[in-house]
This record gives sequence, C-alpha cells and structure tokens, in this order.
Amino acid sequence: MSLLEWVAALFLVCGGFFVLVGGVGMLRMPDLYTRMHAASVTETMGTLLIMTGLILIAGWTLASVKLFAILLFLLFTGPVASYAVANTALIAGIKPQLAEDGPQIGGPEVPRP
Amino acid sequence: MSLVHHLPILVVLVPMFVAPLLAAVPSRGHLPWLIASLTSLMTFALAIGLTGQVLAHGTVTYELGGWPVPFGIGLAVSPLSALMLLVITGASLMALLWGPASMTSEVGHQHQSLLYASWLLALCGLSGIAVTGDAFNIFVFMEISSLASYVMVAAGPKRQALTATFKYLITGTVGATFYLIGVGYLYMMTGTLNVADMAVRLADVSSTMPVLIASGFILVGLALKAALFPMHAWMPNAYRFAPTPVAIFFAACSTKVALFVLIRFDFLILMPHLPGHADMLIGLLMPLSVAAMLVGSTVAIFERDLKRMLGYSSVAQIGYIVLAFSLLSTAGLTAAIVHIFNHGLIKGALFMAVGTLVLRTGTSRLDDLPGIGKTMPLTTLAFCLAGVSLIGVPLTAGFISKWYLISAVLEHGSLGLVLLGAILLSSLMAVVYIWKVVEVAYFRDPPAESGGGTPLGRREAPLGMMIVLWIVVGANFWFGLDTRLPLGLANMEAPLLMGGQR
Amino acid sequence: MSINSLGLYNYWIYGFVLVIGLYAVLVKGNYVKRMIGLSIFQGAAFLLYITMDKIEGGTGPIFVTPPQPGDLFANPLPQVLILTAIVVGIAVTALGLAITIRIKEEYGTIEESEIREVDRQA
Amino acid sequence: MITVLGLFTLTFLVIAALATVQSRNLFVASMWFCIFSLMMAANFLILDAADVALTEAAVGAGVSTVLFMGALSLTAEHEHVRERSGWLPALVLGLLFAVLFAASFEQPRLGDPLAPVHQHVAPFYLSETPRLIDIPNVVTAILASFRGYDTLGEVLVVFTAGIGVLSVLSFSPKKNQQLSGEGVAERVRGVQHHAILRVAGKLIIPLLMLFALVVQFHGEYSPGGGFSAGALFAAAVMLYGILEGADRSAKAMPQDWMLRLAALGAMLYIGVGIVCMMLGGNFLDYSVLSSKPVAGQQLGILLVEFGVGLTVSTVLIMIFNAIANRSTY
Repeated sequence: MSLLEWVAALFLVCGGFFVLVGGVGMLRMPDLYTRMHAASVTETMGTLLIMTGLILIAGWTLASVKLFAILLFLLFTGPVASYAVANTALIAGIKPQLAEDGPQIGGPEVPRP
Repeated sequence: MSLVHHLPILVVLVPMFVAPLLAAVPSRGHLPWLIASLTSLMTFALAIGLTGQVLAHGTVTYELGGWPVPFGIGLAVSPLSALMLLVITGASLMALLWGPASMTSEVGHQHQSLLYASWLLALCGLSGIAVTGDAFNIFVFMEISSLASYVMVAAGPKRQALTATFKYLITGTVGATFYLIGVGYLYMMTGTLNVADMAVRLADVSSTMPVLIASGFILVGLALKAALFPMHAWMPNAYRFAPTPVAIFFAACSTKVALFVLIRFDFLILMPHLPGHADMLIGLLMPLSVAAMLVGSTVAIFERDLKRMLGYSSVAQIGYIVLAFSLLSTAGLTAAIVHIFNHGLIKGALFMAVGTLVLRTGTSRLDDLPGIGKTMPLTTLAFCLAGVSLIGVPLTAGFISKWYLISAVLEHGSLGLVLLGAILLSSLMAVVYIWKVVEVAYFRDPPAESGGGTPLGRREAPLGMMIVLWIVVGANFWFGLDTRLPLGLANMEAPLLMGGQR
Repeated sequence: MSINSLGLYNYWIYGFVLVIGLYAVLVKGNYVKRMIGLSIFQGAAFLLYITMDKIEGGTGPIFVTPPQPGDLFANPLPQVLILTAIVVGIAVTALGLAITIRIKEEYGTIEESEIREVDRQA
Repeated sequence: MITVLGLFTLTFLVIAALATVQSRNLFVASMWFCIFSLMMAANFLILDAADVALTEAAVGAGVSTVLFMGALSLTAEHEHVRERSGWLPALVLGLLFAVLFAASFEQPRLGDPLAPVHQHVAPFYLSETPRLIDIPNVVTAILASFRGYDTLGEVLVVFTAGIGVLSVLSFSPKKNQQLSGEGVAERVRGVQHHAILRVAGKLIIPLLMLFALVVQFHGEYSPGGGFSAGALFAAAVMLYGILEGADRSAKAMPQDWMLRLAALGAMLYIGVGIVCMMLGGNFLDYSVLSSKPVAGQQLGILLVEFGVGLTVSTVLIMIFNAIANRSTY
C-alpha cells in the first residue's frame, strides 16, 4: 500500500470511530437534545473524515468531484435537519432534561426521535 | 405496410391515443361521452376486422418496435384473443351507448371527461392484455385496466363505493403482484418473457419447484383478479356500488380477461412441461369451480339487492367457465370459450335491464320494486328474457354454453355425472333467483301512487337506452341460433391450446 | 470473498419481506397501514427480480468504456421490468391513499371495524 | 466487504419491514417505510442495478413517504388495536414462507453466470445494443426501445393514477373547502416559522431540479432516465410545497396545466410511435425516424424519455398538490 492509501485508511478508520461514537451516544444519552448532540458527531466529523478518505482513494477523477459535492451537501443539510428536529421538538413542548431534574431514572419519558 | 398489417396494435392504440386528449381538453355536457363512444365504436370495428383476419389466416402476430421476439415485445392474436377483443370492445360499446343518461344521473356532469378517459384507458388495458404475447406486458396492461377500474368504481354515487374500491384495489394489486412474482419465477428459470418462447424453453428446465411456485403464484393472482371462489369477496360490492354503465362494462368482460390469461399460461406454458400440473388443475380448480357454482347461486338466491345478486351470479358463471377448462379436454375448452362470449352477452343484458330500473326508480333493492313489471313492462321483460338465457333455455345463447359444457362434462364418466348434477343444481338455483325477481315484478302490486307518481317517476326509460338493451337481448337469441362466430373461433383455438399437450 | 457467498440469502429475505407485507395487508384494519403493507409486499417482488440480474464478476449494464469480449455485465432486463414496476407501485399507492382520504371524509375513520359499524347503522 | 454490506442491508431490510408493520404510530411507520425503501435502494446498488436504485430512492423513499405523510395528516395518526384474528393468515403465510424457502434451493444462486436469465435474451441486449442503438446505458436502450411498449404502458399507468387522484378527490358530496378559510391557510402554509429550514431548503430546490435535468438528458450515458428524473423533479416541487405551503406550489404549478402536460407527455410518446408507423415502420420502430437507423433509435429514445419524464413529474406534482391542498375534514 502506498503512503496515500495509508493516509486514506487512517481517515476512514477515524471516521468510522466517530460514527461509532455517535451511535453509542444516540443510545446512551438521556434526552432528545443530548442525543442530537451525539448524532451531530456522526454528521460532521464522521462524514468529513470518511469522505476525505474516499476522495484520497479515488484520486483526481470525476468520482472525487462527486464525493466532494456529496460532502458539501451533507455538511449543508445535516445541521439544517438537526435544527429542524430540535426546533420542532421545542415547539412540540419537549423540554430539555436539566441537571436539577435529577438522573434519568424517573425522569420524563423521552419520545424516540 | 398497410393498415391491415397494423391492426393488432391499432385496437390498443386508438383508445390509448384518445384517452389523454379527452382528459386534458376540458369538455362539457355529453361531449366526453360522444368522444368515448366514437372511439369505442372504432375499436369495435377494428376488432371485427382483426377477427376477420384471424378467421382467415389463423394467429396474427405483430412485432413492436420492429424487434424480433423474444427480444422485443410481440403481439400474438390467437382466435381466443380475437374473441376476447370482440367481447371487450363490444361490452364497452354497448355499455357506453346505453349509459349516458345513467352516468349523468349517478355521477353528475362534473369531471365526466376524466371518467370517460379512465374508461378508454380501461378499454385500452383490457384489449392490450388480449392481444399481447408477452408475459410482463400482460402485467403492465393489467395495471392500466385495474387502475382505470378503481377510478371508475370509486366514482359511484354512494359512499360505500369508496370502501368497495379500496377492497378492490387491495385485492387487485395483491393479485397483480402475485402474477408479477409468478412471471419472475418463470423468467428466472427460462430467461425469457415471451409466452410462446417460455413454453419452448421450459422444456429444458429440470428443477420443478420454482416452476411449481410460479404456477401457484400465477394461479392465485389471476384467480383473485377473476373473482374465482373463494377469492370473490371484492366483486359483488364493486359491481353494486360502481356507476351502472361501469358495472355493465366490467361484468361483461373484465374478470374474463384474467381467466383468458390463466388459460393461456396453463395450457400453453405449464401443462406440457410441468409434471403434475394437470392433476393440480383438476384437483384444485375443479372443486373450487363447483363450489363457486353452488355457493354463488345460493347467495344469489338470498340476496335482496339486484346488482349484488347479479354479482354473485357472476361468481357462479365464472365457476362454469373454470369448470369447463379444468376438464382439460378440447370439448371443455370449447365450452369455456363459448361461455366467455355468451356470458358477456347475458350479464351485459341483465345489468343493463337492472340499470334501467335503477335509473327510473333510484333503487336496486328488490323489495322496493314490487309490480315493476306493470310500470316498466319492456325493461322487465328484457330482464326476464336475459334471465332465461342465463338459465340456459333452448334457443338462447345460454343454452349453447350449457349444451357444450354438459357434453364436455359427460366425456368424463362417473365423475362427469357428479359434475352434471352440480351444473343442473346450479341452473335450477338460477331459475329460483330469476323467478324471485319475476315474482316481485309481476305478482305484486305496485305501491299506491302517492301524489301523481312523481318522485319515483315510474315510466319506461329513454328510447335510446331501450334500443340498446333490446339489441343486446336480441343478440342473446341470435347467438342462441347462429353459433358460427363464437364456436368457429373456439374450434380454432381449442386444438391450439390442447396442442401443447401432445 | 465476493458477493456470491451470499448465495440464496437474497431469496430468503425476499420471501420474508413478502410474508411481512402480506401479513399487514391481510390482518391490519387501518387502511393507511394496509397501503404501507402493500408497498412492502411489492418491494419484495422488486427484490426478487433484481436478485436475478446480478452476475459474478460483472458490473452494471452501462458501457463506461466500449465493452470488450469477456466483460461481464449484470442482466439489464430485470432492471427495466422493475423500473416499470416501481412506478406502478407509486401509482397504486397514490390512488389508494386518495381513496383513503375520501373514506376518512365520508366515514370519519379509516379503521375497517369502525367503518363497518358506520355502515351498519346507516 | 460487499458481502458484509449486502448482509447488512438485507437484514436491515427485514428489520425495517417488521418495524413498519409493528409500530402503531402511523407517522413512525411511514418513516420506517422510508428507511425500508432506502435500504432497498442500497441493496439494488449492491446488485449492480444503479438505475433501479436511483428510482427506488426517489420514488420509494422520497415521493411515497411524502404521500403517506400527506395522507396521514388528513386521516389519522394512530392505528387502533386490530380486531381481526391474525393466527390463520399468519399460519398460511408461514407455510408460504416455508415453500419459498424450500424452493430457493432449486433456484440459481446469486450471481451464477450459468443461470438461465444470463443465457437467452440478456446477452443479445448486451452484445447488440452497441451495434443497433449505440448508447452506453443498456437499461435505457431496453426501456425505451426494445421494450418501449411496456414503458408506454407504464406512462399510461401513471397517467391513469393522476386522473384517478384528481377525479377521486373531486367527487365530493360536500363541496370541498379548497383552502379558503384563514385557519386552513395557516395549517398548510408550510414551515414558515422555520426560517433557516426555508432558506436552506430553497437553496436545494434549484440544485435538485438541475440534477433531475441531468438525470433526464444524461440517461443514455449514465444511470437515469425519464422515471427517475420525473420523480426527482417532482420531489423538488414537493419540497417547495412543504417549505412554502402547498397552496403556493399549486399556484406555481396549476393543476389543470399539470394535467395537460401529463397528457402531452403521453401523447408525445404515442405520437412518436405513430410517426414511426407513418414512415413505414412498426409501432415504436424508431429506426425509420432518420436515414440512419442508429440515429433514428437515438432520436426516438430521447423523445420518448422526455415524454416519460414529463408525464411522471407532472402527475406526481399533481397528486401531491391534490393531497396536500386538501383540508382536514
């Protein structure tokens, strides 16, 4: 494997790690807002690293351009979607779980996203 | 390239071309009806021309896009296809000619152009199934006709039309998808989609299980579409709540198109190459068809709504057709084909007569129609004569069907006697349910006129309606005497279908 | 390891999805749910066809470079059929949903049992 | 690697299907159905069917989810507890699955080059398309030319659905309140309080339309064609309708014009076929359209694909507008 491929692999592995962290966070976090926070890790670091890795592998081809376009698109839509979910949740009356509410047990039931 | 060469596609093309025009160009009053009728008339004329071709030269083929089959889609108009075309285009024409007053009174003027465009699309879809020789193409055109049918049934005047349509839609889609899956299995094992080519290539297929599954899926799918007992639940209500002209159209032809496809698949493709398929057909279809005959007729006896009664009667009549071809003999096939044609005439006439009553009285409940024979004598007489044909009294088209069916059944020895008993029993039941109507119509007094006889306005229907109704009733007797057309086509087709069987 | 080690797994999944979809169509009383079930059921048929098109060592049936003898391409025919079938599916879904909406307007419910109740009382 | 991916998508497909059927909240069910369709599309891609994947993603995951949502907002959010007994259907379906499972062992395994489907008709398409039609995308060649009649039928199915939805939603005993009251307008006026969403969404719309056009007119060279392009274009309009209110999208794309354009698309397709007949070929035999058969084929394919795209997009827009502009009863 050439150096470029090693670098690409590193990017991909790191990206995978962040996606994994995001997934674990989605499961472990107590309420909707914190879960979204966890998910945003996937959305930003995960996509950024994975796409970069893929672009490095693809090299100077049309595929790279397309990957770059996808990256831009994801970076653009991801935050907007998160915002929409959070805003809608707030309007729908879902309150963030605060520290003084105590631990998760016995807390208000959080609707799944 | 003369026009004659293009006949097979033109039958499909004419309604296909007019339908979008009709939908898109806003038109009022009776204009949409007029356009649809003219188109239907033209299609009927083309179908007659095509039948002439078939009678003269045997199966007519046409290659779409100029691509040779099996690489392109080929049309193949066999004698049976020609007969189906006649039934389809004839049913459409008679229902249209009969129907403008009824349609307007039931669905109003609004959006008639959309409705008649759907009508033409249904016509195009059904004819497309009849002429095509490609298994997947059948699916596509089946969906055209089904979607158009849903649209038309949903336009019925009562709200139950919506629930009936929903049931119809679910059943129809499940049926079509079953068919699609069945074709998928056949394609998986043969690598082709052309019906004739499939039959050839299936000879080399050694593993039977997927083919068996294919036959099962196709059988169930088409039985759902054909409303074969016990998969008939959608039909009576769909006919009951559809606008009457639509019910006439469909009652005369649509379920039979599914049977037509079933006959083609079973006899041309599966029978010769799938061991045990003949036993499966006999073992499965024969009991089902006998049950359909008896159950359909029994329910019809107790049904108090005329349209639903005719719907259940259709369940029984489909039983006759299926019984005839499940005999797996040339005589049986002939009987099935003849009955497909004759039943179109009979049910068309019966539904028309009932529709005429509905137009004038606003109800199809038998209990609301006492003494109708006195207030609407001609219509009621037409109903009775068509009913006589349904029962199978000599000199009528129905008799011809029964005659061939019984002679086909009697080829089968003691089993035949049992079947004969079932047929006779079912015919007796038909006598009962037709008589039930006669009794109410003639032997009960019409209700006392409450203030000048206006709300029900009981008088004979418009002249145009009467003329069409009596022409169709007359056709029932004509084809009871002159059987050359259906019988000629049936005699050409039956050996073709049995040919695959050695 | 190539995709072919999946073997017959595709067919099993197809069968399972088909059964799930049909179950929803047959058993559910809610009309929208039945439409969703119908879509799933149709999806199973799509999977059956597309499963057939795959060929070992082949690529999609698009000639990026002029094809050489010996190049393998997936079978394009099932793809064409399923393109067609997908659009049939959405057409049926749209019509079914439109009818469901009208049913809701007329009956005030889209549950089969409640509709039957309304009809019985009428 | 691809095996793992295949296993994953297939398994997730089943999970999504189960979850769809399971969930009592119908909005959740339709989201699960969206995921189901996406998984299906991914799976199609793995199986080398890029065209189908594109269409499934646009139609299954995009358009039908929007339609389900639109219908749900007009009907009910929750499914009531079912009243039917499910054990008999479950038994029958269990048997069906057992039969299908048993039959799978006699079917050609995935990717078997000796399978009958790879023997007979398919090699003809693959080997003859460069000579007869000369476009790189064989799927488009079959779709529009070899089996163009099927595709024509398909266009008519879509057209029928369009006029069906129009007619079903117009046959109303109580004249439907078409968006007149203020309260109604408030309900359907999109997501106006979400400024960011609207701005961001509107940036995407032109890109989406551009992509649809690329898919439409580049469909002979890369995955795509009329169906997927039409669905994508319709998705762009639906996005506009969701962001700005369906009354606006209906105003931008009036129903009667959509109906006419849909009819025009179908007529274009049929018309090309009829012109072929007049020039002495069979119906849909594009070879006669030009002095060189190959050029005629390419011209014909371009035209009919445009007809497909036109009809599919306008009908889907029409259906969306009809459903989204209906007020709750």
